[in-house]
Amino acid sequence: MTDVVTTGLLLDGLIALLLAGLAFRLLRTRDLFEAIMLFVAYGLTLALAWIRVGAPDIALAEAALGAGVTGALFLNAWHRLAVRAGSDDRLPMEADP
Amino acid sequence: MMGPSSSHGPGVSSPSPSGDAPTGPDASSPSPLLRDHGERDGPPLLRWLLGLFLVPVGILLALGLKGAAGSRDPRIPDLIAKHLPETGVSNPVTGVLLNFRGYDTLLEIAVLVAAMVAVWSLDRGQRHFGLPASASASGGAGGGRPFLSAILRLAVPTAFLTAVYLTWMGSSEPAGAFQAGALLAGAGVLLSVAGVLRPLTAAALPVRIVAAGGVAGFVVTGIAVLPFTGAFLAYPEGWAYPLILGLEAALAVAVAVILVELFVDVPSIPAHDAALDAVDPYGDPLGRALAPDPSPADPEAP
Amino acid sequence: MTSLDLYVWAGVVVFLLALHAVVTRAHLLWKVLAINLMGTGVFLILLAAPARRDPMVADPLPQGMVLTGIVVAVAATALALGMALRVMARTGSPFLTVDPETEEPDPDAPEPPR
Amino acid sequence: MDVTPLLAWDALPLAVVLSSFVPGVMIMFLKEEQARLRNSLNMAGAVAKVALVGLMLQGVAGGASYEWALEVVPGLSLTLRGDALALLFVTLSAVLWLVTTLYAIAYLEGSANRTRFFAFFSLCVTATTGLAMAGDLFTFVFFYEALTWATYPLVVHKGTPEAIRAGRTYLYYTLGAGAILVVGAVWFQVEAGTVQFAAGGVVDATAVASGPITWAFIFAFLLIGMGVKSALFPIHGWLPTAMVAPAPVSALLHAVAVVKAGAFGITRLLHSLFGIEVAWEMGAAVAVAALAAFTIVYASVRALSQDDLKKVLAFSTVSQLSYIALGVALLDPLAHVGGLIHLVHQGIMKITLFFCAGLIAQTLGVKKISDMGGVARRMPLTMAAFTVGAVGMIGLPPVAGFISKWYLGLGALGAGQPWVIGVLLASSLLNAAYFLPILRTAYFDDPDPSWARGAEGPRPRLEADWRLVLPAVTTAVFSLAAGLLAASSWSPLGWAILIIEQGVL
Amino acid sequence: MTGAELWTTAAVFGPLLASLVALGGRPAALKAGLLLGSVTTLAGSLGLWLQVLQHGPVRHLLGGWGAPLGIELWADGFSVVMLAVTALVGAAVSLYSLSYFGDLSTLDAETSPAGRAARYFVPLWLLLWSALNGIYLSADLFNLYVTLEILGLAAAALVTLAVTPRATVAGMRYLIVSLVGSMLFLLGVALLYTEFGTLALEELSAAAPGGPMAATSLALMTVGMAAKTALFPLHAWLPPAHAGAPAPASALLSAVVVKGSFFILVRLWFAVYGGGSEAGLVLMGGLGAAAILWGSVLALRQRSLKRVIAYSTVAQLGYMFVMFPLLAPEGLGGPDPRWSDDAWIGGILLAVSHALAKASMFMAAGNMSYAVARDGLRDISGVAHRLPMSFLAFGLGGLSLAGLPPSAGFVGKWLLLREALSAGGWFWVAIITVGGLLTIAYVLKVLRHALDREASDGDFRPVPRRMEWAALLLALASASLGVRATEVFQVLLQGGVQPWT
Repeated sequence: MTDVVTTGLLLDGLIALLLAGLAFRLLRTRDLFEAIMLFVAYGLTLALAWIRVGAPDIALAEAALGAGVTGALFLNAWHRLAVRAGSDDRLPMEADP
Repeated sequence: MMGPSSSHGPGVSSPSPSGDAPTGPDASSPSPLLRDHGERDGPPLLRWLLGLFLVPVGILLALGLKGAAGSRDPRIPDLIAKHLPETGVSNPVTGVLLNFRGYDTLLEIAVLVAAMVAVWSLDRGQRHFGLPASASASGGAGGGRPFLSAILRLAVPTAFLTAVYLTWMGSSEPAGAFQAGALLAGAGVLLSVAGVLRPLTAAALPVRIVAAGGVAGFVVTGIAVLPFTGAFLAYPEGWAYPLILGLEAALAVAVAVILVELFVDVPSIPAHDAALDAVDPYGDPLGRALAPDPSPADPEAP
Repeated sequence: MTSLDLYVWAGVVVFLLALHAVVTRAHLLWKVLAINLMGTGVFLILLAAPARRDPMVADPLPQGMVLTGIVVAVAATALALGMALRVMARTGSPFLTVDPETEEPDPDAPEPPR
Repeated sequence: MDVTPLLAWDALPLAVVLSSFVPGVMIMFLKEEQARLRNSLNMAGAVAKVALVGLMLQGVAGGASYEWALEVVPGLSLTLRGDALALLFVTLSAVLWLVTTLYAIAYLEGSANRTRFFAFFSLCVTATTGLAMAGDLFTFVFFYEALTWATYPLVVHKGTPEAIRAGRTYLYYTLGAGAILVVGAVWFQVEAGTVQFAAGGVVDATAVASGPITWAFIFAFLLIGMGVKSALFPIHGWLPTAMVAPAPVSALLHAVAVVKAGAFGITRLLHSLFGIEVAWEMGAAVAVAALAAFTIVYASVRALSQDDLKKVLAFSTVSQLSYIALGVALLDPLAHVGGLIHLVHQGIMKITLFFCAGLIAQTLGVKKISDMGGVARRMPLTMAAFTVGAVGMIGLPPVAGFISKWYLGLGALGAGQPWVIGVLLASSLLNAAYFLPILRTAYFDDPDPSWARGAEGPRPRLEADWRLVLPAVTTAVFSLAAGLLAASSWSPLGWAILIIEQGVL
Repeated sequence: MTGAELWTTAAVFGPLLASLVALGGRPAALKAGLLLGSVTTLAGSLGLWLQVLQHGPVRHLLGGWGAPLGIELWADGFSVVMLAVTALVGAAVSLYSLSYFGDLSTLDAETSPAGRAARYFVPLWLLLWSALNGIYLSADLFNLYVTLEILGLAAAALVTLAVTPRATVAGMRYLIVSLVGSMLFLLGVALLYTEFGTLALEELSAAAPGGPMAATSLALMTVGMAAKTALFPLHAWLPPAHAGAPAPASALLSAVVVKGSFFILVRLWFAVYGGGSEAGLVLMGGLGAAAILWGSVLALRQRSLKRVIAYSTVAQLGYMFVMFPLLAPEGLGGPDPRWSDDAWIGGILLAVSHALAKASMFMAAGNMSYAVARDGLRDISGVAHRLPMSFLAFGLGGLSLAGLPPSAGFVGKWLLLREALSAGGWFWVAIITVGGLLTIAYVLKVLRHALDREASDGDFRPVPRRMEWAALLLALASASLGVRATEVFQVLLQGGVQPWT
C-alpha cells in the first residue's frame, strides 16, 4: 500500500464499508420497518460521504431530501399498510375516527 | 486494501435470519403486506445466476473507473470558475443550477409537478391525516400530546427561519432552494401529521397555483428574457442576481408545497374496495357500462 | 487506493446490489427502495470518479447533476409508492401478481356477469 | 367540340385513374340506403372513364404520348404513361367496367353491403388502370399490390364461411407472391440501376452475361409475382376457389381486371424490363413459354372434369391466360400481336360467358351443367350470347378467338417453334370437349324439372332483367365484331399492329 | 435572435405552460390547455421544419452559454421529423380525447373514474408532450435523463388512469421498468462524463468514443433505453400497459412515447458513437428480428382487440431496429453509394408510418370497444357495418404497418429492402418480408372479426363523429405519405445519420 494510511482514508473506508453493508442488509431483510430504518441510516451515512467528497450542498440536500423526505414517504407508506392490516401498532396520533 | 464487505457476495440467499417471524403468520403477527418471506421471489437458481453475472460486471466497472483518466484535466471546473462572476452568484453549485444549466432545474421542477399530478390521478382514498375535529378543538396544537406539541412549537419556527436563511444564502454559501424546500416540507409534514395543517385536497386552487408557480415562474422568466438576450433563460446584464433570487424563492415554496402534497396525498388502502367488484376486467378501461341506448332519433347514431 | 476510489467501489457495489434486488425481490416496496439505492450508487460514482485529480478541485457540474438527481429520485419514489399502494389496494397483495406473458384476458371464457 | 387542347393535356392518364378513384372514395362515405346516388356516381365515373380513354385513343393514334409523374421519394416516382400498349388494356378495362357496372347494379339489387361492394369495385378498377398505365416497375408494383387488397372485400362479399375461406386462400397466394414480387422489383432496381419501363428492355446483355445466376433469380422472383395473378400452373389454385364471389366480381375481376394484370405484368417483364432478345438468350422466355403451354393443356384437362359452370369457366380462364403468356414469350412479332389481341379477345369473350352464367344462376338458380338441360328454350338470348362466347373460346371463326389463335400460330412458325401449333390445336380440341356438351345440353336436352316448373306461365317479354341481358349481348356482339371487323384499324388487331409499329412493346 | 430560438421555445415550453393551464381542472381549462399545447407544438415544429430545410441543423444556446457549460437545444432533420409526427398524432389524439371521456362539464372528478381520468389525462399528456419535444431537441446527456424521467412518470400515470386492477399492475410494472431503465442510462452518463469530461453530445461525438469505458457506457445506456422501448427481451411490460390504458392513452403510448427512447438510441449509436461496433449493430438487428417474429406470433394468439395491437407494437418496433445493421458505416459489403441514404430514410419513414398508423388503429379500436364497452375480438364482431370510418381507419393503418401500398410503410420497406439487397444482407431481406406477411395476418384477423356476419346485436353506444374523424385523418396521413414523401426525404438529409462528423 504505497500511500500512507491517513486517518481520512480510514474514515472514508469506514463510510464506504458502512454504505455497502447497510445497503446489503437493507435489501436482504424480511421486515419492512427494519428496511426503512436502515434506509434512513443509509441516507445519513451518504450525507457524511458527500461531505468527505467535498460537496456540502449535496450533503445538506441528501440529509434533508434523501433521508428526511424519502424516509418520511416510506414511513407513511408503511403506516398505510399497517392501518390496512388492522394490526395494533398504529402511530399514536391515529385516533380512531 | 479495505474493500467493501465483499464476503457477503450479492445474491447469497442466507437462510432467513433467526429473528424472523415463525413461518405460519399467526393472527397477531403483522399482515402479509408488511413482510416479504420471499415466497414470490422466483427460483433461487435464477437469483444466483444473476448475482454471478453482476459480480464480474461490477469488478470490471470499478477497475475501469479507477483507470478512467479522461477527466483528469479540470476543464469544466476551470471554465465554471472563470465564468462564475458573470452568473451573478458566488456559489458555483447555484451558478450551475440556476444559470449555466437552468433548463435542467426547470425540468427538475417539472418532474416534481408531473409526480404530483400523477399521484393526484391515482384515485385518492380517504385521508386519515389530521386529528378528528373533536381532538384538535379540545387541546389546541397537538391535542392531548404534550411531547408532540412541544416539538411543534420548537421545530416549525426554526425550520421556517432556517429555510429563509438557506434560500437567501444560497447564492454564496453551499445551500439553496431545494434544501430550503426540503426543510419547509419537513415542517409541513410535521404539521399535517399533528393535524394542525388541515390537508388541503388536490382540488384546492391555492395548492395548484403555488405548486405550478415554480415551473410557471421559470418559464415566464425564460420567455420574458428571450427578446432581450436572444436566448431562453439568458439573464440580461445586471438582472442575474435578482432574477435568480426570485426564482430560488419561488422554487423553495413550490418544492415545499409539492413535497407536502406528495406526502399527504398517498392513497389509503380500504379493507375492501367496493368499486372494484363492479369493474369488468375485459370491459371499458374507465369502467363505464353501456349507457342505455339513446333514443333512436339520435342524429349521430349511424 | 485514494479515498475517492473507495467511494467509487461503494457506488458500484450499491448499484449492483440494488439492481439485483430490483429484479429478484418481489415485494413492491423493496423494489422502490432498491431503485432509490441504484440512484445513490450512480451519484456516488458520478461525484467520486471524476473528482480524482491530484489538486483536489471540487467540480460543481456533477454536484448540480446529483442535486437534480436527488430531487428527481424523490419525485419518482413518491409516485412509485403511491402506485404501489394502489396496486396493493386493488389486488390485495404486495406483489405484481399478474404475469404479462401468460395472463391474457380470455373473452372466450364464460362471460363474467355483466 | 374541338378536343385538340384536351388531347395535349399531359395529366390525361391521371384523369383516367381518378375517374374511378373519386367515385369509389365518395361511395365509401354514403349510407346503404342512398342507392340511387351511389348508382349514378358509379355510372358517371364509368362513362367519364370511357370518354377520357376515347380521347387518349385518338391522341395516341395520332402519335401523341402522355406522361405524368409524381415523385414519391427522390429516385422513386409514380409515373403514369399513356402509350399504345397501356391503352390496349385500359380500353378493355374501361369499356367492360361500364358494362359490368350496369350488370352489377341489377344483379345485386336488394342485397346487403352494396356500398362497400361498389366502393371497393371502383378501387379495383382504379388499381387496374393504374398498373396498366404504369411507366415504371415501382408504380406497377404499387398498383399491383393495391389491387390485391382491394379485391379481398369483393371475394368475401357474401360473408359466408365458404367465402371467407376462399378469401383466405386468395390472400395466401396473392400476398405471398406479392411479397416476393416486391423483393424482386427492388433487386431489379439495385442490379439494373433503374426501374423505368423501356421498349426493348433496360437490362443490357453484358450485365446478364456477367451475373447469370443473380439475373435468373431476379427474373424468377418477378415471374412468381406476375404469375400468381395470371394463374400460371403451380400458383393458379386461388382462381377456381374465388368463384364463390358474386357474378359481377367473377366477370370483371376474375375474367378481366385481376387476371389480366398478371398477364400484362408478364408482357412488361419480358418486353419492357428484360427485352425479349435478352430474355430469350437467358432461356427465361423459353421457360415462360413452356410453363404457359403446360398450363394451357393442364387447365383444359381440369376443366373437363368440372360440373359447376363457373368452375369450368375459371379453369378455361386459367388456360386462356397462358395463351397471352405464350404469345408474348415467343421471339416473333406476329406471336406478340397474337398474345396482345388475345388479352382483349379473351376478356370480351370470357366476360360474356360469366355474364350468361350469372344470368342463368340468377334467373333459374341453375349452377351445375347437368341441370342446364333445355335452358336455351327458356333463355334464348342468353344462350345465344353464351354460344358466341363458347365458339370464340374454341377458336372457331367468325368469333375473335380464332384471330388470336391464327396469329399465335403464324408467330410460332415465324419463331421456329412448331410445337406451339400442336399445343394450340390440342387446347382447341379440349375447349371443344368441355364447351360443346354444355351447348348440347342447353339446346337439345328436354328441360330439367328442377327449374322447368316456372316455364309454362306466360313468358315475360324478355327472359330476365334487361340490365342483365343487355351487357351479355353487348359483349357477345363485341366478340363477333372483333372477329369479323378485325381488319379495321380500330379493332384490337389493328391496335396491336399499331403497338408493334410504334415500337412501344 | 433567429427563428430557431423562438420555435424551439414554443415546441418545448408551449405544452409545459399548457399543462399548467390544464391543471385548473375545469373543462374550460382542459380545453384551453389542449388548444394551447397543440397550437404551440404545431407552430414550433413547422417553424423548425422550414428553418432546418433552409439552413440545416439549428441550435439554441439556453441561458446564453456554450456547449460544455450550458445546455443547447439542437434540431436536425431527424428531430424535426419526429417533432412533426408527434405534433400531428398529438393534435389528433387531443381532439379524440375531448370526446372520449364524455361530456367534461357533467363529469365529477371526485366520484366517476371517467371524470378523474379526463381531469388528469390532459395535464399528464401535455407534460408528456413537452418531454417528448424536449428529447427530440436535446443535445445534452443529463438533460436527456431528466426529460426521460418526466416521460416515464407521466406515461406510467396515463396507464393507471384506467380502473381495472390489471391496468394498475401494468402501470406499476411499466413505472419500475422505466425507472430502472433511467438509472442504467444515468450510470452510462456518469461513465461518459468520467471518461470525457463533457455532457454535450456534439463534443462527445468529436471525441470519437471507442475505449472499453465508452463501450460499457453504450451497453448500459442501450439496455436502459431498450427497456423503455420494449425491445424484444425486455418487452413484457408493454402489452398489458398499452392494452389496459384508456384508448387515447394507449394510442399515445404506442405511437409516440416509445419513439422517444428509440430516438435516443439512434442518436447515441450513430451520431455520438459513429455506428458503434458492427457486431453491436447486428445484435440490435437480431433482437429486432426476434421482436418481429415473437410480437407477430403472439399478436396472432391474442383474443382481445387492444392486446393484438399492443403486441403489434412490439413487432413493429423490431422493424425499426432492423435499420441498425443496414446503417453500419462499412456496411455488410459496403453500401452502394447510389443507395447510401436508403436505410436511414427508410427506417425513419417506417417509424413515422408506424406512429401515424398505430395511433389511428388504437383510436379505431377504441371506437369499436367504446361502442360495445368490451374489448374482446368476439365482442366487436359485426361492428364494421355500424362504424365504417373506424373500420376504414383500422384497415388503412393495417396496410401501412404491413407495408402495402399506398402507405408510408410501403415506401419505407422498399428503401430498407434496397439497402439490404445492395449490401447483400439476405437475412434482413427475409426478415422484412416475413414481418410484412405476419403483420397482414393479425390485421386480417381483427378485420375478419369486425366483418363477421352474425353481428352481436347487443346494445350499441353511438360513437361521436369527432372520434372517428380523428382516427381516419391519421390513417389518411399515413397513406398520403406513401404517395408523396419527398419533403420528408429532403429534410432528413439535413444532418443525416451522423450530423456531427
